[in-house]
Amino acid sequence: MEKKAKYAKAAALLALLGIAAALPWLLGKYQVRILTLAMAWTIATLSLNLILGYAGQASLAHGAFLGIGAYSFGIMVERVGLNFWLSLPLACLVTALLGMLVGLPSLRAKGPYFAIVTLCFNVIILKVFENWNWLSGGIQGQVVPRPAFLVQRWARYYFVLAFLVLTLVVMRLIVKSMLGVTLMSIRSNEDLAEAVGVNSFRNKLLAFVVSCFTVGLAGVLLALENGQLDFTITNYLYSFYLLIYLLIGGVATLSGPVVGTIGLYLLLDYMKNIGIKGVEEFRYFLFGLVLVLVIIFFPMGIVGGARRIWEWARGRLRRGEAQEVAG
Amino acid sequence: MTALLQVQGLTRLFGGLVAVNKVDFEVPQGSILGIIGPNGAGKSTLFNLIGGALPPSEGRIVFAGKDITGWRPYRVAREGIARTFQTTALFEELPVYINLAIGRRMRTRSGFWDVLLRTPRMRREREETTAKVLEVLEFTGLGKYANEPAGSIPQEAQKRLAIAVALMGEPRLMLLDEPTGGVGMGETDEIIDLIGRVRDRGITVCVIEHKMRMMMSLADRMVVLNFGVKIAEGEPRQVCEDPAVIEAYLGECIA
Amino acid sequence: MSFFLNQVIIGIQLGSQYVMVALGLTLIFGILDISHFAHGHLYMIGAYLLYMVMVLGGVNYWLALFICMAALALVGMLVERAVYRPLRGQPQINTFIAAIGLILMLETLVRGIQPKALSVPKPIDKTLSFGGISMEVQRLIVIIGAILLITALQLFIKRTRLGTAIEAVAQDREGASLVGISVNRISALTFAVATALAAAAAVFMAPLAFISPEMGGVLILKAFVIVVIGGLGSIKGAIAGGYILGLLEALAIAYVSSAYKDVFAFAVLIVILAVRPTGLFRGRD
Amino acid sequence: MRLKTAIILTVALTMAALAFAGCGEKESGKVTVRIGLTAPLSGIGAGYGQDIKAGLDMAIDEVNTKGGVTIGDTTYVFELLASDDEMVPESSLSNAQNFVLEKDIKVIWDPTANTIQSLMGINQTAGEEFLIMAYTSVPLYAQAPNKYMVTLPPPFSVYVKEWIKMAMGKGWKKMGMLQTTGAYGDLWGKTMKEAWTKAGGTVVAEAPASYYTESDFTPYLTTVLAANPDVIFCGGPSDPTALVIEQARSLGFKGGFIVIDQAKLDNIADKTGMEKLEGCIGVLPVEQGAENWPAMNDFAKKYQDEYGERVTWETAICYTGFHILVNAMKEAGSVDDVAAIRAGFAKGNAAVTSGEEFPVAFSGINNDTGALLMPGTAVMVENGKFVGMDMIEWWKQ
Repeated sequence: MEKKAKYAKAAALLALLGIAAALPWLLGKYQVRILTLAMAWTIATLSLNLILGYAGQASLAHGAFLGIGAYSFGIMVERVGLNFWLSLPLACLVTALLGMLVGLPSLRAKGPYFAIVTLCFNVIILKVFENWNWLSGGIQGQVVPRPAFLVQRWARYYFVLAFLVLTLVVMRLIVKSMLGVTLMSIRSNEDLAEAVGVNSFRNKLLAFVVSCFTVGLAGVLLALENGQLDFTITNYLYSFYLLIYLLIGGVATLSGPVVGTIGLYLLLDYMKNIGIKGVEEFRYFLFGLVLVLVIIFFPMGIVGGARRIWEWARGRLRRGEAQEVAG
Repeated sequence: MTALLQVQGLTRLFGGLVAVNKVDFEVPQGSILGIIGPNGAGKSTLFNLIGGALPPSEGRIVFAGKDITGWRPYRVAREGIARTFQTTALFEELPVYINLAIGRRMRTRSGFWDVLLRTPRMRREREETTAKVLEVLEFTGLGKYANEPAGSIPQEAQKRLAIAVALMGEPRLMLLDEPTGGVGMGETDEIIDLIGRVRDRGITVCVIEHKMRMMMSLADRMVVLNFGVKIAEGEPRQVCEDPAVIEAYLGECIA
Repeated sequence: MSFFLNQVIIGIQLGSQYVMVALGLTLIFGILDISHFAHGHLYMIGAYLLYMVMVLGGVNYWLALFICMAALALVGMLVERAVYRPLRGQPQINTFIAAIGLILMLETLVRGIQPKALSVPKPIDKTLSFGGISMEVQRLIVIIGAILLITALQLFIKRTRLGTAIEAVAQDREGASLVGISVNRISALTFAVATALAAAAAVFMAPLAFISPEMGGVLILKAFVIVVIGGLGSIKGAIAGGYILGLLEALAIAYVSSAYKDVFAFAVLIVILAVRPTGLFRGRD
Repeated sequence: MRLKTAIILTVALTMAALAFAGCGEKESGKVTVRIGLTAPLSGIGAGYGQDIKAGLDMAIDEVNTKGGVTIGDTTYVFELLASDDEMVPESSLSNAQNFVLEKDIKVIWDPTANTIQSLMGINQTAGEEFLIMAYTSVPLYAQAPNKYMVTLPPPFSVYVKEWIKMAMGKGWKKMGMLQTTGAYGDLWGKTMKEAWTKAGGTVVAEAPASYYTESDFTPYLTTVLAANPDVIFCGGPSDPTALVIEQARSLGFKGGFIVIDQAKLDNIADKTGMEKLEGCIGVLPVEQGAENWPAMNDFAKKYQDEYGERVTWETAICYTGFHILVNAMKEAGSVDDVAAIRAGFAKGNAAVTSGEEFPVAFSGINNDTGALLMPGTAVMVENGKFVGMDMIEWWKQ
């Protein structure tokens, strides 16, 4: 039974991947672009999931790190003239390094205190990018040249899809390992974790740095898809959006960030372009309403809620079978 | 017998309040020490000081000949001191077996890169951890709960689980803060039995309790605290007859 | 010297506004553990209420103050009942998401009804000058109003039965329910008090600036930071934090750089939190 | 069996109805051409975006009620698709992509300086070309190396010289700067500072403020006023600019203001009253334009009737600009050949409008840069009146 379920899951995942691979040939160019962006955002949500979902530390600086990753890539490729394949990992490393510098003092604060320290950091980064025109490129922003093999829209789609799959695999490796369990122990009860020998600060810092590396990657991919950058990429509102995607999708799961990000991103885009005046004008009202309702009725997000419904249905089914046998 | 743990002149102030006042005692290797005292006597604070959760204001803590005063909790734990908390602390939403695995984490060395590259070291440690989990589940009789979230098993089993988690790191000294607190009278036997068997494994134990009767049979020696001051120390029987203790406990233990 | 003094007074006035908003936030956080990020948007609603009552309704400013406080208190209780009460017992971060949902709804709604910025006249349109310092009377109203409200809040908490009940819950939630205080009532009451404070802040501030749907967003960010810097749930902390931020901003504009004043102010706040990781006045964990 | 038939019939009918509904493309033989607008339609810049949209709506309405435009042997009518970008370049990029890839749009209006750049990055992509109708006064766009872009209002550098002449004429030498922050404000600040010091003036204090997030400018003003300036350079959106002027007067400032072109003096006067604007230098209020261009009167009245507000330059310029676009399409003989339309602006008198017929008189286009030639006029408030200078025909200088 267990093995069968495992095979079924693997088959379902493969089918999903197949569909994802086929999509560029079924959809219009615009949809391909939106999906590419949504997948890049998903990588960002996955990065937040590591530090918030598993390690339990609510970072509100991921908007800033997203922008830092994107800008460092853009600057390396366009202004410094570095090679694409060198700039990609370097940009992520720069983000991770900055994450370490921010994490070192801030991870000593806990809960809401950590959230606010990171939020303050994000505000600072936004203001610096807004006012320092040399850095942000001012009114003209920062151009991000694409390598020849990413000129086609579908090529960028597959490029981002590949990184999304890679991120999911790495996250799964981490989460299912002793490392992931250690992070969860810190989320669950930091005092106890320390008492059983877990160096909580070191583990939190590791999770934060890995998370920053990943969100930097998301920034690079967003920059590549858009081809240009401006200071708004460092907005703290993006930190809030990532939080929304994560909690609505389902925190501390791997499918939650995917479902939440792609679902909400497409929902917002759909409401904007549906062409019905009221819907377009009041799309943020509807979006807000969705947030409130989902969080009230599905505290564990869409994936958590779906799981609960599935378990409930299975429980009923089994009970039904048992009754039949008994009868 | 040499002393595994020596506490010398340990003091902790909270604002102007003295929670623990110049307490000295020793715990000999392989023994069970009972620490008793009325509510607010400073017992839990004492454990927090030894375990590193609080830095002491004054005094020294020497463990196996090493001065561990002011160490962070995880270093104290790695040195071989395990502890449980008064209000049962577990990783509640995680299954019992994962709780145990976390208790083992400090004895494993695989890190981020081992996880990404799936090194042989990680596989070996994973197997070792699994074996240890099975062994401790057996030892504490928690096998039937292995897959359930720790927060949802019965109170008494949670108490045993807390001890089991502490056991996973193969400590030399175990600090148990009210291991039977909040458990019905009829259910304490199993826990007391478990503590005895823990000692039989060669682990030195310090127990905080205020159920004095239970301590009489379990402890080799007892320390009595009142208002942060040590008022008596010695064999259980002898301590119980101490007039200062009788006064502090309002004659509770004579019965 | 008089320039410095001038900046300090303006800083205190900026701080007064922050304190009034942060106080409500810290009450709600301390007592109910809710990250009520929509508080700033209720403040914005308060300003629009003032416009309706005073400009459209033709009511006297001072009377409008009380009408707005009462009306917004009702709105606050409604928000508590409809959004936060169903979330009780859920992780704090969930209340944060709900608050963001609420923010989006309120802002879009107001903008849909009235997209343009509005302004209300000053009740006393005069400027006082003394010793090289000149300031509008309305700014004095903000400073004095804040002091009066802080005092009133202290009296309410220390001297009335309901107030003591609120403090009891803030200190020990389970204990309070044992003594027989209804958590639902306390919850509604806290929101009423906090939101009335926000309404007062809005009424005091509105004549100095203009009213727009975005006015709450900037403010709440600062108010939240203040609450955390002060120590979550700490009234003293919110007061100190509010005035500190106001002064920091006013002085940063004058002596550091006006474009980078937020960078400076927020950097100082980070340093404060790095030194005291649980706020100036130790709040709840 | 009967049920099945009924179902099939219903489905068929519904689909037919839907198909017809979707066929709005060709009503009575006319082909609809869609024009895109990406602008802030919600949020802080909403008022601005709505003004732009109003101008386009009015022009399109006018063209369509006249029966459309005949080019070759086809008659075209127009439809405006407006999408909100909240002034975020990433959103405007997405809007443009949606217009071009989904809606087959060839002409997109964009009225914010920081979002235009993102459109310039994609509008020359082979097979996905589109024409940018850029409503921006940032001078670098008026010289932008983009094949498919047309800019509408005069570049702001036009005003600088005149304004300085006016201010220096008053004997003002010391300037305090309190313009909006961000890239646009910085550009303005830099241009102004350079020209001012070059003309012999000094900048005594600089305290730029974010006009989009600040609601109280007093701490900035006290900082600037501490240096005793003769004139304050300020401006951003109109509402906060009005507040800056009002608060400066409350603090006892008696000198003048130089207000950047984004802020509208008439809107500011509505808030503060003319008295406080004494000595204020800026761009000619739109209705004063009627002195030179009589059609402005009718247009302003029509706008007032329809929208219940005073008309703005944005509305008038975009209204006229749309007619120029239609002329260019006529000259090009195409509504979808982007290169031809762009070339059409320079053909015949496509980009020349008369003040008798249109609220704004354009004198053509600079075919190299794509800048439409509209004169700018600087004014100053003196004795409670807008005292205008001559129109500046900057392309002749």
